[in-house]
Amino acid sequence: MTAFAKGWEGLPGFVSAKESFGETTVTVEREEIHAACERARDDGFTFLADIVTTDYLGWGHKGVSGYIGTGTGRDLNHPATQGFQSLPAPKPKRFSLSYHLLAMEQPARRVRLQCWLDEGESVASVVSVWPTADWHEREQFDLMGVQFDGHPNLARLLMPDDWEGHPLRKDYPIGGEPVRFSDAE
Amino acid sequence: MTVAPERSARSRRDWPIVFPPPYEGSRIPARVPTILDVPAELLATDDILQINFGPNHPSTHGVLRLIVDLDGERVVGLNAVIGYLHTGFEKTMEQKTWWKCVTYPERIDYLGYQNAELVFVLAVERLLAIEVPEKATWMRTLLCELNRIHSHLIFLGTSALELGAISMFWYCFRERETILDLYEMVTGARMHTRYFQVGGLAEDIPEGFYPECRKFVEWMPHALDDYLALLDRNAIWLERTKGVGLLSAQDAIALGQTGPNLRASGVDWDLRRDQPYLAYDQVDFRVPVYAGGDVYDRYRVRMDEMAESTRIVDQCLRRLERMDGRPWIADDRKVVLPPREELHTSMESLIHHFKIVTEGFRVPEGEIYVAIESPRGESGCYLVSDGGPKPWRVHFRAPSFVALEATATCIGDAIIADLIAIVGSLDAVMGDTDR
Amino acid sequence: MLRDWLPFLIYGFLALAIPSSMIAMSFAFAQRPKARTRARVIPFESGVSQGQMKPQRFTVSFYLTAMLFIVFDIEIVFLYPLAVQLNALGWFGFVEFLFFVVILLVAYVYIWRKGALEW
Amino acid sequence: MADEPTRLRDYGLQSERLLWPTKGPSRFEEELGVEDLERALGLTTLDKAVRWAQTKSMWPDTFGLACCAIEMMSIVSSRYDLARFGMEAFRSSPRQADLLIVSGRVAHKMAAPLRQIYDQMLEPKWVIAMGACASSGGMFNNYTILQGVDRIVPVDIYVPFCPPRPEALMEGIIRLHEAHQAGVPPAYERREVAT
Repeated sequence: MTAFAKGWEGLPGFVSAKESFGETTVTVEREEIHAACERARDDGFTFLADIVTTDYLGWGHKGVSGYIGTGTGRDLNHPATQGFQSLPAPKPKRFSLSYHLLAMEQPARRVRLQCWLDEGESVASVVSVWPTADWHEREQFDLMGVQFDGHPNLARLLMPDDWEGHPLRKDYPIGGEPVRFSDAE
Repeated sequence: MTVAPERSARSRRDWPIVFPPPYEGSRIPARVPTILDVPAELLATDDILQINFGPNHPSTHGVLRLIVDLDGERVVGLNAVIGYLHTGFEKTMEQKTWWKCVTYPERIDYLGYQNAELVFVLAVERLLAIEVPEKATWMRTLLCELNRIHSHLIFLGTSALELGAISMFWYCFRERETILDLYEMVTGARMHTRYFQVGGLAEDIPEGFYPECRKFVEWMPHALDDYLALLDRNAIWLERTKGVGLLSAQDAIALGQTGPNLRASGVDWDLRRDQPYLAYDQVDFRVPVYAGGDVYDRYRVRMDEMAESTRIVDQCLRRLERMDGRPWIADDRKVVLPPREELHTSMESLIHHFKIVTEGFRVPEGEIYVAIESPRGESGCYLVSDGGPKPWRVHFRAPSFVALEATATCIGDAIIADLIAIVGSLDAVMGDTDR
Repeated sequence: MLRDWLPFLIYGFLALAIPSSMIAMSFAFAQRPKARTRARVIPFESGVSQGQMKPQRFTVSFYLTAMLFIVFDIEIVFLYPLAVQLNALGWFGFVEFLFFVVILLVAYVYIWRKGALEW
Repeated sequence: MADEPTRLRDYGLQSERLLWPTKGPSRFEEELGVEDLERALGLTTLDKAVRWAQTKSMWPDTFGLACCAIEMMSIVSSRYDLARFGMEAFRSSPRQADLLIVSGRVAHKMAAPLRQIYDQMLEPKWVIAMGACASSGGMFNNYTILQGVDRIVPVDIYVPFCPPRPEALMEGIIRLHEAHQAGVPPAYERREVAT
């Protein structure tokens, strides 16, 4: 069995491990993410499914969200069991960078290595660990503005090369941009 | 790291892998894994012709742009440029309520639209911890397998068309029309059906569907035999596909390949069997695995998968026929719209109806990553919810996005005609790549 | 004299009249764009063409294949007059034909062994 | 013509006649009195003959962008068969194409290539905006999708639905043929926009 059978403490830069919705989320320090990924790959997580960044700017501030109740443990005729309004738990920093890993064995194991970073903080690139991370990281740089140092070719991937701003950030407007190409000559 | 992990006796894989990997070591380009650089000595001799396999090209299956460096006809440099169909799904879905979001994922992978819709709905249901009735689960399995056949048919039709077997296009689209008739009968729309609802299905299954589907299930094996007869011993097809676009198992895993591209390189991995979801653990099917890692093996994997999917559809049909009159959607009033007639009688239903329609149902706070086996490979959906009516963050793991990363590795020393065969065999859908 | 040249003249006239009328008609009915003609001049590079492509050097294998085609195609053309007059020439013509073909066969085997046919 | 014709009806578009066979001749036909004269002697103007010829083999350009491209492919398949209109030869180069079917959503990054391809097509050329995304940006109003392809190329026919059924696209094509035969000039002449 693998080194982490008993728990994730052995991972370099380990902060905490959490089980939710049937998934394990291991929080790792930002500086140690490269070492942690290498250790995880040697342990059997040879497959990197996805790298994704989430922007938590304005998380739970405006009170729009409130958790009223789920499908379990609730009876329509007893409103008291409706569950109480609660604001979502605050997040340590603005951006969360998650690496979804998969070990291709029987029984299959999935884990999410997560590290937290603020505006302007950069992360070591894991292209050397999994070559597939090349485009994933370029996409996160392009859409979220996360800096990956050590990435061989960090440039915009999906947006036009001369595009300003990172569209998927919460402070980026959604509306259509003025048309770059007007009818008139 | 074993190429094909050993299995217990109960394993359903009975295609043993006996062949050696197609090449030793790794062919992933050193500097940048996704860009094939022109060798230095050729660069100096300005014999290199750089052409744009551009966004509007008949054989790039959509708006993919390949900047190709040619030395004569040999491809010596390749750089894939994507983004010409970037539609900003993830930003747009953050503005919509959960109810409205369900119709967006279909447009991402517009060939495997039913599977794309499924991955989003499964993720939301897992966050909600809602229990989906059995009839809905079986019907979802049936429709997703029909969708897999539909997607592989389009792959086969267009790839064969590009390699000269033009009649394959008409054969494959004849079967595709039958499948679209089935979709139209059940959901009312040919493509982008929006038939899966959070909690089950949008509508019940109409009567005439089972005999029609049975007719399709009986006819499909004959159609598959026609295709094999047309292509499998066709010298031109074998010449153009065997030994072209090699991808070893180690490179395939390192480049994150999944689905048919991975199973054609000898790695025995299929989410339907190794991480079962829906009703795949109660259905018997085989997972085809070939170790050649070339264009021919990817075509062979997809052909066998179509046969297996037909068997799955058959088994689903037999189960569904015994489930008439069973509920087809969960009855959790906080999430699922109450039936119409109930609105006239019960006040609570009216309130629930009003709340769900105006503000949208709420999903408990949390983040989740759900992965399913779409026709192209592992299609994942990463959801973050803040407990409100709108998703906070949606991200789709696109198998086509990763498949195009392997173009630089698969090229090897192909000539430009092989480049078309390789890009066709990776079966990348540009909507899925650019999201 | 005119009589025996008449069919040739009619054929010649037709050969000139038809293409020239096509060209004339295309000018007559063509609608020229008034503006944005730059895009019309630059080559079609799947939509992302920057401008005139700078002349590129082609590898010699294209030229070689063209020459080989010429050689073996003209060989067939030379056989036409022979075929027309074969019964007049009789056995003498046939033996000449064999010499001609054998020489070219030797050439074919040479280039085949040299590998000029591999692409 | 007294005033500059602005509406399609002013050009005497007789498309209603197909859907409404009992409708009498339009004002355009009454004015010229072509109703019986033309049918009796089979007269036609050179212009009409050329227009008739142009609609009989209008070759579309394979401009497949997104999901609508899949439905565009299926109108070439055996069930819907665009060959009945002489249009089954989907040309990949704009030089040989007459009709640009923009099938799918147009991102800003794709706007420039689309525009260049439209300019490289030879006159007379037509554009069909297939599907909601090409006609109006569809359900994507965000930073990357062009809100309707008529902002960069003059469009002749807008085909709704998402994706349009092959029958819907064929209805659009038939309307285009009919409009052209009725004398309606292509979009770039009507709105003096592109050329």
